[in-house]
Amino acid sequence: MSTPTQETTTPPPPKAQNSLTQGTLPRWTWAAMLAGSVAVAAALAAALGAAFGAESFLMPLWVVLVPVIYLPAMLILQWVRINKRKAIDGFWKNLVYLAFLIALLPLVSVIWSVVSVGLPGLLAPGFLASDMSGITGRIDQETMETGGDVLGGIRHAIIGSLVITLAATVISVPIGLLTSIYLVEYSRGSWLSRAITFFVDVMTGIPSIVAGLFAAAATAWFISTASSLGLMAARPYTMGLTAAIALSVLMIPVVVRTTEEMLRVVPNELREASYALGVRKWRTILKVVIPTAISGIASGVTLSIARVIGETAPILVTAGFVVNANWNLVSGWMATLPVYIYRQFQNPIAPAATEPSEQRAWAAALVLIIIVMLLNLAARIIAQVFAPKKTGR
Amino acid sequence: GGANNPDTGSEANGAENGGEVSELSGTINAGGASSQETAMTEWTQSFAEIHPNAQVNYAAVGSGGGREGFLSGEYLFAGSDAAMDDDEYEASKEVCGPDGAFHVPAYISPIAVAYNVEGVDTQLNMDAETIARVFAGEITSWDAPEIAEQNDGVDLPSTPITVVHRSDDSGTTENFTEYLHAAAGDVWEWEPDGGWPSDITAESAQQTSGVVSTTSDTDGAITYADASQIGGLQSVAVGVGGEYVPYSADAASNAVASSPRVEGQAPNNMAVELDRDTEEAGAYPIVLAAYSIFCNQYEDEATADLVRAFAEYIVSEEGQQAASEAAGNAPLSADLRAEAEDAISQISAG
Amino acid sequence: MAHANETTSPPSAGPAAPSGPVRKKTLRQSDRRGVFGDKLFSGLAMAAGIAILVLLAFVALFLSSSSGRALYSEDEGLIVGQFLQYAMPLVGGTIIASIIALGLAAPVAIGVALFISHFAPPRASRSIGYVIDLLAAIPSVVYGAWGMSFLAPAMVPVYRWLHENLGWFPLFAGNPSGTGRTILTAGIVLAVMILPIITSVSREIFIQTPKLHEEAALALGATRWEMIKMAVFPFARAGIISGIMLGLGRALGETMAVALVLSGGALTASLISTGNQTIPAEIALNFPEAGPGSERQAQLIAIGLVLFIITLVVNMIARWIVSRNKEFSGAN
Amino acid sequence: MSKRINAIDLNVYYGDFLAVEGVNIDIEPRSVTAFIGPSGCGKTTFLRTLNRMHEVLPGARVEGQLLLDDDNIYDTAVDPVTVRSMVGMVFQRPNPFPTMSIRDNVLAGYKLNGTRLSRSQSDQVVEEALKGANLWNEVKDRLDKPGSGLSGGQQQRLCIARTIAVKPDVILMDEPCSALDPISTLAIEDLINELKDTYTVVIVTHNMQQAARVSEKTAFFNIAGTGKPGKLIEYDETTKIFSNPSKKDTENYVSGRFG
Amino acid sequence: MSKRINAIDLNVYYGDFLAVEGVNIDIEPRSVTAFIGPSGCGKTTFLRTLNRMHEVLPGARVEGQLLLDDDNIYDTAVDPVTVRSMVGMVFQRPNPFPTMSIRDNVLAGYKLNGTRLSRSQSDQVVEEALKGANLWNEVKDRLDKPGSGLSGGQQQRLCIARTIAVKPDVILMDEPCSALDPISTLAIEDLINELKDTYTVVIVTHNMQQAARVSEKTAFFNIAGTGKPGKLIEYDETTKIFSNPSKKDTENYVSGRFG
Ligand SMILES: Nc1ncnc2c1ncn2[C@@H]1O[C@H](COP(=O)(O)OP(=O)(O)OP(=O)(O)O)[C@@H](O)[C@H]1O
Ligand SMILES: Nc1ncnc2c1ncn2[C@@H]1O[C@H](COP(=O)(O)OP(=O)(O)OP(=O)(O)O)[C@@H](O)[C@H]1O
Ligand SMILES: [Mg+2]
Ligand SMILES: [Mg+2]
Ligand SMILES: O=P([O-])([O-])[O-]
Repeated sequence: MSTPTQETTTPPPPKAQNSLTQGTLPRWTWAAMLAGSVAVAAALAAALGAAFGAESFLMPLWVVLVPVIYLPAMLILQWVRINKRKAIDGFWKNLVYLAFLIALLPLVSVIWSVVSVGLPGLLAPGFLASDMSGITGRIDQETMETGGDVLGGIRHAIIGSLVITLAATVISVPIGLLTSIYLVEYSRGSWLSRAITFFVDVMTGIPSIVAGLFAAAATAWFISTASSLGLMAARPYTMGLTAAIALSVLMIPVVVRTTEEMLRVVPNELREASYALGVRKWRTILKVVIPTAISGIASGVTLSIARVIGETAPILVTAGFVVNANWNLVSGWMATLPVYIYRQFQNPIAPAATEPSEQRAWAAALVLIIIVMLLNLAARIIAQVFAPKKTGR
Repeated sequence: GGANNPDTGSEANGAENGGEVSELSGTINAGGASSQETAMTEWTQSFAEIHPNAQVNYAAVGSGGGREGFLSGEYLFAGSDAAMDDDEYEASKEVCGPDGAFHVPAYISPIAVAYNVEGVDTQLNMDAETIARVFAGEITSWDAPEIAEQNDGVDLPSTPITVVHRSDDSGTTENFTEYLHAAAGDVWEWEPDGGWPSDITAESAQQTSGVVSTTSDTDGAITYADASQIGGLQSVAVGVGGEYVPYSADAASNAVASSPRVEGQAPNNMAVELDRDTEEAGAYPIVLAAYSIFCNQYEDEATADLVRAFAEYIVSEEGQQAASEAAGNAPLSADLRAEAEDAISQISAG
Repeated sequence: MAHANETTSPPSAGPAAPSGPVRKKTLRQSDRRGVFGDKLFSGLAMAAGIAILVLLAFVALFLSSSSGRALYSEDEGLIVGQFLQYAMPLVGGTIIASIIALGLAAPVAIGVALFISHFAPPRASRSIGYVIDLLAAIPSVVYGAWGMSFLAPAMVPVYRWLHENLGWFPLFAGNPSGTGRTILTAGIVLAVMILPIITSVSREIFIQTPKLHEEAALALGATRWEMIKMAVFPFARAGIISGIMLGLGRALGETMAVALVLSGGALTASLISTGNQTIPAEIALNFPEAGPGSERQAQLIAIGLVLFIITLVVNMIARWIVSRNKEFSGAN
Repeated sequence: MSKRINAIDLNVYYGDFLAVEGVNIDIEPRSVTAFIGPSGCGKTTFLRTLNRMHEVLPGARVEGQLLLDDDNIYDTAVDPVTVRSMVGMVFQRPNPFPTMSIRDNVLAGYKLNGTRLSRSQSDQVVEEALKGANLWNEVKDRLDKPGSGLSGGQQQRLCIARTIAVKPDVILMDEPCSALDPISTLAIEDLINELKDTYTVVIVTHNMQQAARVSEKTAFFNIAGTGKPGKLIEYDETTKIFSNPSKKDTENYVSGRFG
Repeated sequence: MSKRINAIDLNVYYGDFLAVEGVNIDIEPRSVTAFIGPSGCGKTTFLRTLNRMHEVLPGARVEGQLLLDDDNIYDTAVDPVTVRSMVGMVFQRPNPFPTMSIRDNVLAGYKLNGTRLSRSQSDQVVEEALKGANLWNEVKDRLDKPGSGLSGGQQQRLCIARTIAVKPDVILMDEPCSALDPISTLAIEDLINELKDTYTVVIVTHNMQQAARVSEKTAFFNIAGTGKPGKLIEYDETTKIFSNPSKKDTENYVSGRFG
């Protein structure tokens, strides 16, 4: 180190290490420590359980105690044997891994419960290809008594879910995407952009039931106004489109906020490079900015679809509930998977024989998850095709 | 429609069956109370079997939602646990012509006071006051003297009582609290309402299936629920005029038949003022009468015919029987059925 | 959306070397269609923004026009006090549930996002991200059913234990719920629901952190964590907050899961006993039976309006935090 | 098809900060002009006003006139896009498009504008431009690889290729060779020499030898101190600037006796 | 506290692509070494292996030994963080932290080790480092402004200041002056001259004059063709390399008769 010790104001030299291999721990340290933590946690859990009467959840207590012991133990060990920075780095690394494991817990639990209960129903013959017309309580009771296959299916609900969600996506994604483009590329902090940002924020918190009530009221108002002006015949407002509008209210803010963030971090130098080639702004946006941000946008869009495809409350008041398929968005009622699931859970077809309904509900939930999974996969593949070819430099 | 549907009707209620069984065709959209959803499913499906070209949809949006949709013309009829008030009746004249709408108590079901106490396999007896005290949180243990003295010879555990009530506003709650208020007014001072009194701290769950499953999962729990849906739970025999009466379909149906009608609405209106503090032996006073609300007058002949046919079907012996088999409710008594048929026959086109 | 159907003048006819793509003889001879494309696109973008404002204006109009009777009745005049008495406990319950959900979800979600972007082996990280996104694919009804029939019973002994050993602490005071369906359980379910939202947004931003800045930090001798603090977090700050706000919006507005899981009741500080209710659940549970045009209906819509205002305030604070040092933007 | 550039009393601002003040300069068509001057004096800033790239930054604006031949490019009737398609630019920091292959990067000026090229035409454009930028040999076998996987100097040459591919009238280069090795530098200088037969070329450079080698005229910018605006101090024949400048500051700077 | 660097049979890969092959080089402590060579020959790549920055890229790996004094920095027991805090680096493209002020940028590395600095101490560090990088006068009045608002050259000098502020043992510079004007370049060269009294300095440059001016030894890298690995052709006293190289390629390159 060069700086000779000077008067007191001299900044301390900025480093402590002199040797490269100073204070490394053997590679197996973490494994040993983990094993130790598991053992100590077991003992502690037993002791605690005895002392505080927590016998009924020894296992969970044990599981919780393992990181509680492991993390600080590693921290202290590294702090003492290596140095503080390394210790803190390791501590956060462990925390990050722990966060991941914690996130897996509910995932595994939910997926397991859905798959294990839902799979038999999904495999029941004709479950995907048939609807619920003709399925009555008496049939379910008979099924229970004779032990035959559960009848009835979710074709109509799959169709309804897909059609309504697609319509909502077609409404929301262009509006959301264009709005975020306006916010990031055009507005330059104008009052309008501030107003939009402000209200999009508010939209994120609209309860879905309110969105449904609003969409019903708005469509009813629109139809009655239009029919009193003679523009169209009076007709019921309960239809797929009304549900799609309700879902759009929920979807738009998610699309706007996610894509806005993704567009904002596109480096300005890419925009400039494009402008300098004499490329118009809108082409720059479409061909340079959006492709650069596409993977983020795609995950934002899938997120928003996942957000609304599972909605129950607003659908019932806007699209009604039927037992057979309807492809028509603007006429007639539609059923969707979440409503189907909810009704099967809450009001089993046969109150005295609920198993068939429960089986159908869980199987439908499984199907819904699979649908969103596939959508997600598709979005990722699309994003992959356009995404920046990453090489670090 | 598909591979495993038992009937041919399903989605293809189109031409191929036309004329063969019935000339009725069209779609009725309706909505309302969830209490009668099971019965409605039965009715709409069976009706579609008889009339392949006709379809009835029922959305269980709740009684209030049903009446709102009905009054706005969105629903051709509504299902409702509570009768329309006079304002709503007035409003119904806008969509239903000068006579407005009328109620038919097509779905009658006893409300059971159901419980789950480990070690008690027999039916417990409770009078109205005891029930009220339990639900008000004043009696907190199953071996309380008030319960013990009405149940000689039953070995009651000291399990604490967990009251489970509906978390959503519901007709069941309204009927139950009406009963408590009428039959045990000095204990139960709260006004009858669809929502549970907020100052009683108790467990709650959504919908009948929710309270039933919560009660089933909780030792010492007690709840009130549509009797047809209590599954394996035990139910209380309710004290009426010194005797203890278990719930039964006949008792429930009779309670409705003997109750006075609501005055001041359409002439063929069948809304009832249930008599909760009856002392009549053998009557079971905790009854839910869920109405179907129809217009006296529909816009055109086809609609009127279709609605009339459906209404006739649901009150018919066959329809009531079908619902009862599926939903476990109490079929209408013969008198009530006759009255209902008469009321329904007045549906006309304007 | 105006898409790129429109092409500027094709290269000069001959098969020989193409000339410049938008060859102009003079400056003023501007390419009309191009200018029109720009105008159209910016117009569309602005129109989309305005459409949102109009939509929101309608929602606000709908809410305020239908909630009038909650604040004013013909017999009693202004009944704001009465309404507030009704609304405040619900506001409290909503905020408690959201705080629990955010408190649990945000750190875990950011951790998971970091895990995916900076810790997991690069090959695995895509699929891990995909797996976590699956959490978002689960419909709220299923979360509700899961929370009600699986999580809640599992929490019962925990609550009892907490009460017995930490009962002196207000959060664990009160009678432990016999069903486990308390505000804490609801908060946990909400946390699971918003986790993928926060994760997904943060992850995408983390991935965008310029390599240049990450390398700058590493080259200074930063450990991975220090690099994250120095280059990743500052760059992603606005994005993280945005993700958290989206998650919070979901937590504030979630209806069905809470309605199914929570055994609601009066406002209480205790997390382990029955009680508390959130605004969306209150609306969903009571709206179906509320008579058309009744005061009850108005009251329910009015608390929807209150939720609006809560969301607004929270987001304004978040925006303020983000905008405090805007000139230090990551895009440069 | 080159153009004359004529700046009249040009002031350039970043928001309220006057970065460059009172520039009057007359740049001949078919010539190479070098901008030199100390760091931060506003060379980049002024260069960016020549194709209206300056106004892309929020708050940035320009006062005064800038004539391209006889039209003021800052006239309200003028579309900046037209200006930029006539005045191409190579940036100080190489910025290839990360979403595009090397080939597409070269063709960006066409593709982004929606111009359809036949396969043979585009092959020709790519080859010509890459050869012009002295990059062809290095990348001809991996034209479909992403442009961001190249070395720094390769990226810079890719950006040059991208700019010359669209054949603008004026080419602005902001330190195009700062990341290049001598061979590529020579190649670029040769290219500039070729270009000036048809185009007007303006180049910012910190390399005096380079300025002396390639340019006919040189403009020296200077700045009096931090926060002060940069100014055009002297503009003259390159030989004059380097051998016998009329201003003291210029002499100090080119002889390295400055600061 | 400078260190000796000794590479033994070093191969550097990007995934399966061998970018630099079989480098053997011995760099004296307290000296300045220049790396020269055509673009794409692997100078940056090799430089990045000297402080294990190379492995930051996915798929990138190194074979062979690299001794710092006597420790192999690629030993499994060695923590790359320790290596990097001993071997500082200035990148080819300036990369100040955009979210930090100028002041914080300079202090970024310093703060890492957790030493708490008093206000006056940190002022001193900032001033010293900025003066060393010849940037102090230009920015002293706006130390709290973001680092990204500086001109290209200013940004580069800021990065140099950031690196020297932490006083590493070895300083690697990847074309540190390519974006700088002659004055700043001179200042940096002076700085390098000062630094070599205490540190080991390695610098990549395309500027032969610069290499000749500042370095004691010069390493010439070359590449046989695209897709081939870069190799260290000749490593010797700078004067020897520029006056009388032993390899033909070297002579061609330094005399500009290459390619
Ligand atoms: N985006 C910006 N916002 C505000 N000021 C800026 C911006 N870009 C540059 N400046 C300032 O404008 C002045 C001129 O900068 P400019 O980049 O034109 O310098 P330069 O002559 O190109 O320097 P160099 O040779 O280092 O590239 C400098 O003081 C710089 O700090
Ligand atoms: N991230 C990367 N992935 C794959 N190949 C790379 C990557 N970075 C560089 N290369 C390749 O490695 C080789 C050496 O590149 P490097 O950047 O070391 O060259 P250089 O000598 O520094 O050139 P320059 O003087 O232009 O900066 C080149 O062929 C380059 O294309
Ligand atoms: Mg510059
Ligand atoms: Mg390099
Ligand atoms: O019939 P309810 O569901 O409202 O009780």
